[in-house]
Amino acid sequence: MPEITYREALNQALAEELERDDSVFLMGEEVAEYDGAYKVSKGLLERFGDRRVVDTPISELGFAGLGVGAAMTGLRPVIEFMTFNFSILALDQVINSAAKMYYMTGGQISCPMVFRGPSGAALQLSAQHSQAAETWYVHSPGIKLVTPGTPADAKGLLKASIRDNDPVAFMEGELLYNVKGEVPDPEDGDFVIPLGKAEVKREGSDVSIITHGKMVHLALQAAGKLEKDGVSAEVVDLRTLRPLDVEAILKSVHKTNRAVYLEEGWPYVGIGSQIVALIQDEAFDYLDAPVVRVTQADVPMPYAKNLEKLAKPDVNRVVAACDRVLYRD
Amino acid sequence: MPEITYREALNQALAEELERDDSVFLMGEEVAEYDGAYKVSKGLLERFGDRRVVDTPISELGFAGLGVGAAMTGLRPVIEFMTFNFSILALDQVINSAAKMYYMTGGQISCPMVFRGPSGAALQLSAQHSQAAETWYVHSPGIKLVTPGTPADAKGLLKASIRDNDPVAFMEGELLYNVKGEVPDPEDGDFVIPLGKAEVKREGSDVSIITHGKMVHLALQAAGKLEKDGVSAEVVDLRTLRPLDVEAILKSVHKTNRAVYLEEGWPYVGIGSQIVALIQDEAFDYLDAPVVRVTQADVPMPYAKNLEKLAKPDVNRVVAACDRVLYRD
Amino acid sequence: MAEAMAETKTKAQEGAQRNGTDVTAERMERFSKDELRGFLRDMLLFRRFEEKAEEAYAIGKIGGFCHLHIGQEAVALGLIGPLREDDYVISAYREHTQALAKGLEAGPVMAELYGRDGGVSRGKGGSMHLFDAERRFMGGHGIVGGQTALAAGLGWSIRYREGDQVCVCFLGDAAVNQGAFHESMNMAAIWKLPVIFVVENNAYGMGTAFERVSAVPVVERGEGYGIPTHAINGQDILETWSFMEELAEEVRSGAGPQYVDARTYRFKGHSMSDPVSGTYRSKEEVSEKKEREDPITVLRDHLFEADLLSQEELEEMDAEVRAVVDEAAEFADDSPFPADEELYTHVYSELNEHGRLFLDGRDR
Amino acid sequence: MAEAMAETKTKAQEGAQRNGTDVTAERMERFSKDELRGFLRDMLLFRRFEEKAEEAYAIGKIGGFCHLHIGQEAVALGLIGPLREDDYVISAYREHTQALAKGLEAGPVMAELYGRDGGVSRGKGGSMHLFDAERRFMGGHGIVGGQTALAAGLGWSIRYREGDQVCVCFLGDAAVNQGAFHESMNMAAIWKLPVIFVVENNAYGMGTAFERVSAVPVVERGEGYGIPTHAINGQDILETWSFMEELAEEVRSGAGPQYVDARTYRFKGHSMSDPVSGTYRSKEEVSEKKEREDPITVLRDHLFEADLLSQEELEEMDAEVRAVVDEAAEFADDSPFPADEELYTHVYSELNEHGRLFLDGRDR
Ligand SMILES: Cc1ncc(C[n+]2csc(CCOP(=O)(O)OP(=O)(O)O)c2C)c(N)n1
Ligand SMILES: Cc1ncc(C[n+]2csc(CCOP(=O)(O)OP(=O)(O)O)c2C)c(N)n1
Ligand SMILES: [Mg+2]
Ligand SMILES: [Mg+2]
Repeated sequence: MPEITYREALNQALAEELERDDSVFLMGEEVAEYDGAYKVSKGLLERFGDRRVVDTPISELGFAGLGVGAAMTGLRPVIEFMTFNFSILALDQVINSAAKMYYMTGGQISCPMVFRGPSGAALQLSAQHSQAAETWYVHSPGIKLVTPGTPADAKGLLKASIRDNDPVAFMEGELLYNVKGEVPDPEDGDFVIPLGKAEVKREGSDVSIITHGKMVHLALQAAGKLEKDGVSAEVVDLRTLRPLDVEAILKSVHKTNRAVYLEEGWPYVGIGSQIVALIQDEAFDYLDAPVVRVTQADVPMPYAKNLEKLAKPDVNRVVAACDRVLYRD
Repeated sequence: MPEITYREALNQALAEELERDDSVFLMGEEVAEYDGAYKVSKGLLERFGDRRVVDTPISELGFAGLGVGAAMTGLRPVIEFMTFNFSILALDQVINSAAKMYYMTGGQISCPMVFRGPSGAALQLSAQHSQAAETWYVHSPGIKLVTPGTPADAKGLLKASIRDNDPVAFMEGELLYNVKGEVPDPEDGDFVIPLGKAEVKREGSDVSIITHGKMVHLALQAAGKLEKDGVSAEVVDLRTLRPLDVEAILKSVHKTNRAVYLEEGWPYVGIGSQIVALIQDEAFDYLDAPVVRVTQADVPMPYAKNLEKLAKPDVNRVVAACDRVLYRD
Repeated sequence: MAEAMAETKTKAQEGAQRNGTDVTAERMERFSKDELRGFLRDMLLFRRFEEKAEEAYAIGKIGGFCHLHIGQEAVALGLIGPLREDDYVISAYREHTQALAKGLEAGPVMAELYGRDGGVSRGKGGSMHLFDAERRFMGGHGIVGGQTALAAGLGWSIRYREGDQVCVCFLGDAAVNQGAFHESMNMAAIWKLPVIFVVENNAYGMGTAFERVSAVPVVERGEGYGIPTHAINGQDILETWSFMEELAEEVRSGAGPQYVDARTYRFKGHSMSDPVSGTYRSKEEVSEKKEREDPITVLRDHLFEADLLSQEELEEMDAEVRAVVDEAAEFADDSPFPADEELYTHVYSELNEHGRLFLDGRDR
Repeated sequence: MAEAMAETKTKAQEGAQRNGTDVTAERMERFSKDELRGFLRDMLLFRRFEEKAEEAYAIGKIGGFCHLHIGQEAVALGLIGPLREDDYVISAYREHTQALAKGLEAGPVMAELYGRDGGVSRGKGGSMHLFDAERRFMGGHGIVGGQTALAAGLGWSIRYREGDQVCVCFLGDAAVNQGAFHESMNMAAIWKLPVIFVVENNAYGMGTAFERVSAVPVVERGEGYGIPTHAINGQDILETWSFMEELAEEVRSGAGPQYVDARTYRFKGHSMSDPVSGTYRSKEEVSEKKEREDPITVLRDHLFEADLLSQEELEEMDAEVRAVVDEAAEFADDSPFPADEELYTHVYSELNEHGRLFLDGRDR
């Protein structure tokens, strides 16, 4: 299989879906003439023209709402947020219009659309540009949430998201765009990964590191480190947070009896708190230790390099968390 | 002690703080000439004039931001959202400006201000007007969150919130405004309840119903019902969700060994998930059963009376949850 | 003409009010007797419908927020009536009569207010969320100003598919102070979207007079985008209907977005809990408006004067629409509440094969 | 004059460009030789500061986003220089030179870019979040348009306390498309807040030319609120400074909010990762602008022509500011990184007595 970057994988997915279905269009700041702030949409304007690939004003609330309106008529907008940090301005349209539409209309009008872009921190972007947006989205029924960590997942899941008949928030990572990985050759047919299926990114038997999005790579590093120490860690990548592959979580916990949840965002009502609650609910008797969470420090993201490093989850903290559930600390 | 309504209690708190400190002002839609959409600010315009009690355009993002700007200079704005549903439009200013300001400025500029208004569902207001906003706010460090359930708490905590030097989100309930309760007579001195202290609203020994905001009343009803059945339920009202009175939670769980979290909002990464995670972390060995959560059904709020009733937590569901942790079901 | 529209026309001033009778006569000639009587009949229907809703609210058959449109009927009928069935209409929460004007039947609309399964939105939306996808009535939205962005999307979709439909988007005067309005106007302008933004300018947003929250009149708030602006008298169906007949055609032929200040007045309180007059407007103001600017009596008097209607015919007409409304109420009453299972339907239109969508134990 | 301001003055057109030399001469007379040389010196300082930042970025001393202001110096200096120390200035993320213009010292500003404890925001804010409460430089904000609402609040506070300060709020041309701008303009208008909204119109928002995202020019986007609008040539310090001298006084005396289209140009890429020219603007365009509209050479040439400066003096001046900048970089370099404990400081300014504020186990 060819090795391509996460960025290229997204680009392939967009190109293939734009090609396949005329009702799909891509809209957002700098997506067309500039090829995307992070070059994800490179070449798409040239190939599909400005009807399908559209630059917007810096009006997140407006163009998110425009996307919802277009979706109400059966079009399939892909709305790019330059980053999900800015989507906070558009949350009303995402939650109150897109997520609730199908329900409020009694099933008459669905919103088949994708909101996508990078979420979470990159490097030294400071407090207003480093926020993991997952919790804002996943809390509300009516929307689905996809958080791919690898190029293959990015491609297969973006294609599935665009084809899904409900609004999907699709969160990428600025620090993922250059990550390389194997992705099936487009020549070998349509590569789509269904929503709702976690993937065990590494098998293990002593402890489950459950995670999503870009943290998958950190989890794998930690698992590597633990292995040297004789600990076999399993890495479960949820891939989609709604639908949530509860079976996969339980299966792994049944096997290892110990779990760590690793996420990029803040702890207070973070994704991890929900996963802890879920494991507690459905695998209480299988747990040999309380689930431990590794998250961003409960502070706004600082700019200073050293403080930022301290604020973010790192390998040592993941290893320490595993040690803790293994009572090795 | 005089019995007054929750509405009157808030009104007293506002009046006393406006009286006490010239830097306090109240701003929001309909707060002045109309006496407040829910009459919470009744008489305040007349008493304090239009410098201190100010009607705004329907510009939530704008006037929330204006409040932050004013707070940056040391004023103490009380910004009323007609309901917290509409605050979704203002979240950027609440989170990115107010909550992060003190940190981004390296401690130079704090934002001593309150965002207040009703949160959660009333009756048949349908999907866009019935959302519990707690999770959006509490997730972000830098902001405090207060959710009083009774008139006394409303008064004492609002006064503390206005005096606090950080931004405080203060969530009331439309269905609480007419609730009556004892509140110390203003003649008897300044009545302030410090943030961060939960209150046991009813003592019990078999199971802890932990909750916040308007759900306190439901919890008390459920406790009453359980009593008839020979079950002694303790009702712990958190009152403030940040700071969070962890001690009070643990104390109750240590005593009862069984807990239910009751909240108005949605389940997925709801407040309850965090409380479950916390209890798991810090009282794992004290638990005789997994904590059970009672929440809104995981759907947008329906309009139809019967469906809305089904969607909301009710006494029977709270009792059933208690039965479950008591293995009585 | 598209060009000329770039200037604001304060038709209400230059037209009917200065040399009233001439203009009215001229305008009446555009319509047949049947059409004119049809206008009256429809506005009467809207009025009686709302009165019935008010009654039903009083006895608890309707709950939640309920915003009546009484007094503003000529805006709904005149600006929707001339549209084609495949044109889009979208609005805020004060939209009952707009829904009726777009062809939704009174029965299912009333059933929606009652929260019944036979409602246009299956009882899940209620008064603020009336929808009819087939008739292209796109809601019913509760966040002030939010629908303006959706309207831009409907306009976008028309352009995308190279259609010649238009989208008429209603908003309240107070909604122009929302960021969404601003962003939507600008997007409509740069992409020349076929959207007609109609401000139903009833002079108040709840208890706040517009002039307290804007330094300039509604019509001027449309300036600064490169969009033609218009001001019309929204209380005269002859004006509103003729205006939209022309404007919709222009927009169909590519004139781009338009901004309309439709001056009107709300005869009832903001919602059911708000008194008709009191803190923010006087009894006198309301009764004067009712006396002089009731769109129904205005048209009735035109018809009486032109001998196109007798008192008796009017009474017949009223009896007929009252019967329609009674039937609608009966339909609503007879319609069952949604079944309990409906709580979990219509959350997602696609239930994915894998994973859990509901996190409350529903699909455990 | 407040009255007259209600019309848009395209000073750039009616002024300097038509009968350039006269106007320039007239304008120069307003200033002493020292003042004029001071302008040049300050703009040179800004330029050298930004060049140093660029260098420091290249070697990894500065990280994250870093938006240089090179080319726009006359806007910062001219529109901030005439202000009083107790006036407020607030801006977006392209604010280094604005901070310097408001009197912040080069060392602590550079240290902030370096993320050091000696930075103006203690290293926690970085390039996009420079603050100095004492000097009333109120940031440094990263969400496009967000600062306009904060500016309304600063203006509100001035009025509330019956002060005669003004608040100058800088925003980019692309920021006028944000809802926050719209809502803030309206609030400023209805409450007559002493806020001067200055659009630093450098013709692009990242890679998007303004005319692609607005149907009308920047100056017209200020219409429709009842706020006086102005357009000025932002490349000529004589114009920007004189303009603000007058305008600030008017606002102090109650003229209310103002809207300024300051026409300028960005000589560097949007941020460090964006090439100076390429997809959205040509090399030629940039070099022509640099040649003709560099605010520093424009002023230098005025001074040369008027014999107020020699080449030698200019070189001395440049050496002096370079020394200041080098010193600033040294200061930054010498400043320590924030101590680890600082991670948890400044989250809350009040640590309540009860309960837990941090939920990551910090205060367990
Ligand atoms: C964003 C938002 N803020 C506040 C409200 C509460 N609210 C509902 S209607 C209304 C007044 C709107 O007035 P206007 O736009 O003039 O429409 P009208 O009711 O007069 O038809 C307000 C403040 C809301 N629904 N949405
Ligand atoms: C709400 C929001 N959307 C998008 C961005 C990303 N972004 C940062 S700067 C910028 C361009 C702004 O251009 P302009 O306002 O003209 O200011 P300039 O950079 O030209 O000074 C964009 C899109 C952001 N910071 N905030
Ligand atoms: Mg109105
Ligand atoms: Mg710009």
